[in-house]
Amino acid sequence: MSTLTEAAPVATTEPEEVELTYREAVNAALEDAMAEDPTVVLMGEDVNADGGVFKTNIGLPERFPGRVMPTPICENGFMGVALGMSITGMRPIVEIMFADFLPTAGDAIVNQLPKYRYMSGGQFTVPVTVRVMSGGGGRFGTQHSATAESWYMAQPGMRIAAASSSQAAYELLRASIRNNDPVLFFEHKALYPRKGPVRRGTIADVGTAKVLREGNDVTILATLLMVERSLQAAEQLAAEGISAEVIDLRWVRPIDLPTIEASVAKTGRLVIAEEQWHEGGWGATVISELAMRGTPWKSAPRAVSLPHDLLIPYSPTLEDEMLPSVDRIAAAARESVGR
Amino acid sequence: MSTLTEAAPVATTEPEEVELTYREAVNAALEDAMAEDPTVVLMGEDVNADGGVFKTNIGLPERFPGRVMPTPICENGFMGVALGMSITGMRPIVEIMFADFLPTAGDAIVNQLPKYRYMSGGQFTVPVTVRVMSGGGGRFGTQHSATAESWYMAQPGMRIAAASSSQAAYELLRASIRNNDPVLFFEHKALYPRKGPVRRGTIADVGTAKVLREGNDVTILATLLMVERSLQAAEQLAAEGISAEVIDLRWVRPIDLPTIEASVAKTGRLVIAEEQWHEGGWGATVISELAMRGTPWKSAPRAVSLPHDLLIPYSPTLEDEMLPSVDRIAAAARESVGR
Amino acid sequence: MAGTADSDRRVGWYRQMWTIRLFEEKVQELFMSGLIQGTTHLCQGQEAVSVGSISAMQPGDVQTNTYRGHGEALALGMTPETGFAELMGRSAGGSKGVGGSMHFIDTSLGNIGANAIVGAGLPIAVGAALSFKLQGKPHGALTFFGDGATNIGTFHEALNMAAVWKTPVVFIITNNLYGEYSPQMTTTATKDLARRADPFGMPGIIVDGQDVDVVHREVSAALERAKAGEGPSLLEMKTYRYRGHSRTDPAKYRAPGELEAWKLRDPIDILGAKLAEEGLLSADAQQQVRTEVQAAIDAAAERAAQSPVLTLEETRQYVYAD
Amino acid sequence: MAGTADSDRRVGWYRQMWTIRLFEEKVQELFMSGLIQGTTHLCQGQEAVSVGSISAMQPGDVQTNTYRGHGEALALGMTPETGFAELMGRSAGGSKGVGGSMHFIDTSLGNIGANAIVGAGLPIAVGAALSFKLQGKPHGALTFFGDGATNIGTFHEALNMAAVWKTPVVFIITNNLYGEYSPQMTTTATKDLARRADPFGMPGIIVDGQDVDVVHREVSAALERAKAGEGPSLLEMKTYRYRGHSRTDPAKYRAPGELEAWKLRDPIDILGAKLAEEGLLSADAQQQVRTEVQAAIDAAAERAAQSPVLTLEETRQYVYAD
Ligand SMILES: Cc1ncc(C[n+]2csc(CCOP(=O)(O)OP(=O)(O)O)c2C)c(N)n1
Ligand SMILES: Cc1ncc(C[n+]2csc(CCOP(=O)(O)OP(=O)(O)O)c2C)c(N)n1
Ligand SMILES: [Mg+2]
Ligand SMILES: [Mg+2]
Repeated sequence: MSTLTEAAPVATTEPEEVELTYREAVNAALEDAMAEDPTVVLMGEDVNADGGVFKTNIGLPERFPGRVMPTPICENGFMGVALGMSITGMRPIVEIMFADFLPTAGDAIVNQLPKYRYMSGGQFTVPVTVRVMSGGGGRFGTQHSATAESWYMAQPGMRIAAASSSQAAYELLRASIRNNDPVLFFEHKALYPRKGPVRRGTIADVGTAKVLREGNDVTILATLLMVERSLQAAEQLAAEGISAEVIDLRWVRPIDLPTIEASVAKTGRLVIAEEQWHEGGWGATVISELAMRGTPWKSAPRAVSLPHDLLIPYSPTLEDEMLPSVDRIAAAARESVGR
Repeated sequence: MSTLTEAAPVATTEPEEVELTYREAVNAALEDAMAEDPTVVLMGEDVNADGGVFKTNIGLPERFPGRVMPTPICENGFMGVALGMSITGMRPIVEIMFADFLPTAGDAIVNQLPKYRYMSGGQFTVPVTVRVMSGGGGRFGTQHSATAESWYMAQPGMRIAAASSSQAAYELLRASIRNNDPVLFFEHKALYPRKGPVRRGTIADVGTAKVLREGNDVTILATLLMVERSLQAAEQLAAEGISAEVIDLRWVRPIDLPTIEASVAKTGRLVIAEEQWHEGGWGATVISELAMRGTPWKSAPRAVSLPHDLLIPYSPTLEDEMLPSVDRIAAAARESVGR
Repeated sequence: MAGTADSDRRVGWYRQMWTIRLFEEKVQELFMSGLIQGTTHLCQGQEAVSVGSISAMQPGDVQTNTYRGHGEALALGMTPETGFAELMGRSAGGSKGVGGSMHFIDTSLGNIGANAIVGAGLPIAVGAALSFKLQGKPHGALTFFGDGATNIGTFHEALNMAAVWKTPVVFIITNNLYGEYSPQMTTTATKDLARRADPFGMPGIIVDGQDVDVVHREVSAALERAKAGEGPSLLEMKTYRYRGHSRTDPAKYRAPGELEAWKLRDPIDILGAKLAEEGLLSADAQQQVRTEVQAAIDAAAERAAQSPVLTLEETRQYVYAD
Repeated sequence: MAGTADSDRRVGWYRQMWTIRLFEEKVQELFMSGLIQGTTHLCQGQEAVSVGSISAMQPGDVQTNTYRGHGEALALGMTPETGFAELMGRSAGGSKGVGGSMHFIDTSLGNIGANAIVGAGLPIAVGAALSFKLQGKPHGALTFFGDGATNIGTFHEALNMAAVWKTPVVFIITNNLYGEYSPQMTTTATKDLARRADPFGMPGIIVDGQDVDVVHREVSAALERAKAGEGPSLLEMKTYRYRGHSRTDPAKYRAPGELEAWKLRDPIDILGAKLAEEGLLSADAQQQVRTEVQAAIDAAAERAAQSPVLTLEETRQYVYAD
């Protein structure tokens, strides 16, 4: 018995330019992946009902009968099931309704998915994609508002993607599903209604960040919702004569240091925009890696993060204050150029 | 019903200088804490049998009948039980046999312990101490060798201690148990047989790092087993005329930046010695925080970590190569001073 | 003695059930008007479970519940104003507005946890019960959770620990037939969830969750047994939620007529009919109760809206105790 | 047909059981001499469970097991040399020496996982079985785990999923009465663990784990049922481990005489007695088997020690496939 998913894609998606919401882009990626490869299945709590809890799965149960599988509420259990499927010829996509539930599946995520191939001396491939609905701003309270994108970044054997736009959602999700190793794929709840152009059929490279706006004075590096806010901050800054380069990190593991370094070599300044606490996150890791490479800063790097030692409140006004805002990002960039 | 553990300590331990192994120091801290406060209990798998799996609990079941409680194998479940005990008048210590099992209790660690007080608007205190047996070098393979000290460092609401010596084990564990918030307390398996002086009765401050050896040329910052190796490296370096300052971080959350900054202000150089991957760890966070404060490095900071994108193997020779060695730490320090 | 409730108490239950029902209706209304944001999980239809169970508690007893916990919180004595203030994110909220709909908590009333994570409340209740036992206190704990929660590992872990240690805890399944959008039988290999008690040598009892008298009697008996050292029980309340799972759920997955059929056995109606028949509360008096409760609810919502919001800095004290 | 094994196969089982027994004895010896490091969890006494169960598998079937998985691995056909090489950390090991004692794996033999985390193997086996079902493949899965593992959440979650989806999987509890140092009844609210099948509407069968014929018959029948679409089963093998939990455990927690009593029903002796009585393998021939196996084991250990160790860089390819 080979454990490789041998089924080559049976179809390819014709390249096509469309305008989609982020939610529709996720849906399109799922649809195209399932159409191309019959071993792809989607599983998780309520994935089949009413388009799924965040309406990303509309139409899929009808188009792919039996391949959109609702599970009982048991994240660790069904993540293990997905692993078992992945080493016996299938390519499961697992949906985790809120990023905060990842620790419920903690053992599967830390000790099983990323280590299963290794423990066997390379006998397995584990093509499991975990789709994670993440992020704050929804007034869901402190147990339902994490982005969680950095929680498992230390672990070799797994990759982590984070989508900031419709195009990113489409092509990163396609890449995650295609990949033969486990991938945690992060979607941001606040982005679902956003609209943007999508080139259907594109599959992203694994591990490359993307420069979304060029600039010379300061680099702003962000993920998920913070990318949008960074682009808005860059607009503000441009009006003030500050030229900001905005990079979407896209992969929290592996981190694309060359792209970041090239940008910082040009600007000499870095602002991290992160919807997470700074401790233990990708932002700290990026700054550390640059520091260890002896980056000659024009001014010290900065991070706009969740406020230290506070938790995410329900209270709407307080939650808004808690999350990094366009203004805070712009202010950090301004400070970094000395204004 | 008040949820504060109101029972004031009923006894205090007389200060006493003794020579103890690290294992005995843990035992002494448990014993003194249980003797002083009748609400303290110790629970976990096999904690009562034969001194516990790592023989840290010898004599406790006999001295404190009914207060050393074996649990079924269900980390998430018994961590939740400990939480329930902590908010109804007790002060439980939970033993996690291998750090790698922390994710099995993932939800309790991420969503319950650190958030329980907060979600209630401050009505609870949650004095739970989680003792974690951690670290590599035991030939336990890839699912039993993590230190895990940084896995939960991002989470406000919880504190994290890591003990590097008999004295540290004693006084940090006492502090962890006394603390009215949840604490993850890390012990290193390889250190259990080490002997050292212990001042019984001492209770550490929360959040302070400790300079163990003074030096002027380079600062080496470490936790757990890496502290011992850093001290050995400092000896080597001293013989070569390089004066290394060695700091034991002791608290991964909160990080004692003032102590680290003061040292780096003097030496201008920093080597992180960490038994973890650099991504997402306290080492990266420390370097990032220093960089953000505009630390004027004499040479770029360095990290001696687990090799990037490799996992911890069983094979003894390979495992030894995997873990940061005295030589690698010394080499990094040498490089940092330009030798 | 377990299970007998005097007339006055039962009239009080009637009022409590209306309070819960109308509180939840008001929540829905305030959502529509934007005064409450985020999500909410309403419990209309399940009032007998909350009131019948909570009324079995004695001073010092505690309970944990879930994101669908407004009913239990109100039955424990939380004022509607406190609840509305929490939902509006105000400092007069039980959790100062930082908790929200999923975290109505009041330790002084024995409400030691409303959890947004499925299954997380069970071990916590076992821990509280164990703690009472170890400290020699005469108290017990209830824990409320849904049918869907009986599929997650902590359910099994909690029942096993409670049985091994004989902790004074009662497990209460509010079986409303659905876990979110999933009908019980699509996710659960057991129709009668009470059966899940059997492997732990624990009584598993099916209870008519629409009849508050029955609920009260069974929970009282189970809690007495538990406190007497005879071990925990698993009670399955057969009931139904009138609304969708959460604010955004139109509940399209229901079989036609299902909701209507359940409404024929509405828990408030059932108690009301008995009270009328027994001459304890006439139909007119019942109407009067409803009107009073509605007025109180409306006034409570208005007062709650006057409460200030904390500053972010003020929330810092809720993160750490030390 | 399920459950009938011809004479040759049974003679083969006898040899396999000795192979497992003597392999484990050799492991202990090599530990003492320092050629093997770390920890190990030996399975002497449990050979009938491994051999009787594994022999019920058909080509294409798979299984998952645990850190105490040498018996299953050998029964599946792993050579002792491969096992010793793994234990010595050599590249000739089944997992190239990076896995160690707790991870004897060989996908070509259907050994798709030996897990060091209690309970982790169960959902993985359910997933493999589900995958066979979805792909229309005629295969099934076994999963081995201990009595202690029946207290962890994944046990409950896996049984529920398997029952809801009717996946072709057989759950095999190797009940050796202890989870590490803890006697079953101190941690487990059920004496007969087979009873834990009931809430899932699944057969729960107590099996004499000392008699390889009985084990084979019951597992064969359960696997046939599962593959025929009749759903999973839970089999409780009553057995005993002769050694302590792991290398460092002197097993002081045992009741006096307990080990000796179990040895009176040694699984190898039981099969040996039957084979002698049935005229299939005389006492002398049995002695001969043992001698041959011992020689093969010794030679295998020597050959294994000749295998090189990988470089750390060579292990990189085992981390990622892409
Ligand atoms: C661990 C976890 N997984 C998933 C969810 C999302 N979720 C919230 S409620 C719910 C359904 C629970 O159903 P049930 O236990 O029957 O309770 P009910 O909502 O019917 O009261 C789910 C899946 C969660 N909160 N926690
Ligand atoms: C999640 C988890 N918790 C704890 C352990 C430590 N541990 C290893 S084996 C074991 C006992 C398991 O007992 P049982 O399931 O009866 O299997 P046996 O060892 O008897 O074969 C424990 C607690 C672990 N490996 N994984
Ligand atoms: Mg329900
Ligand atoms: Mg056992």
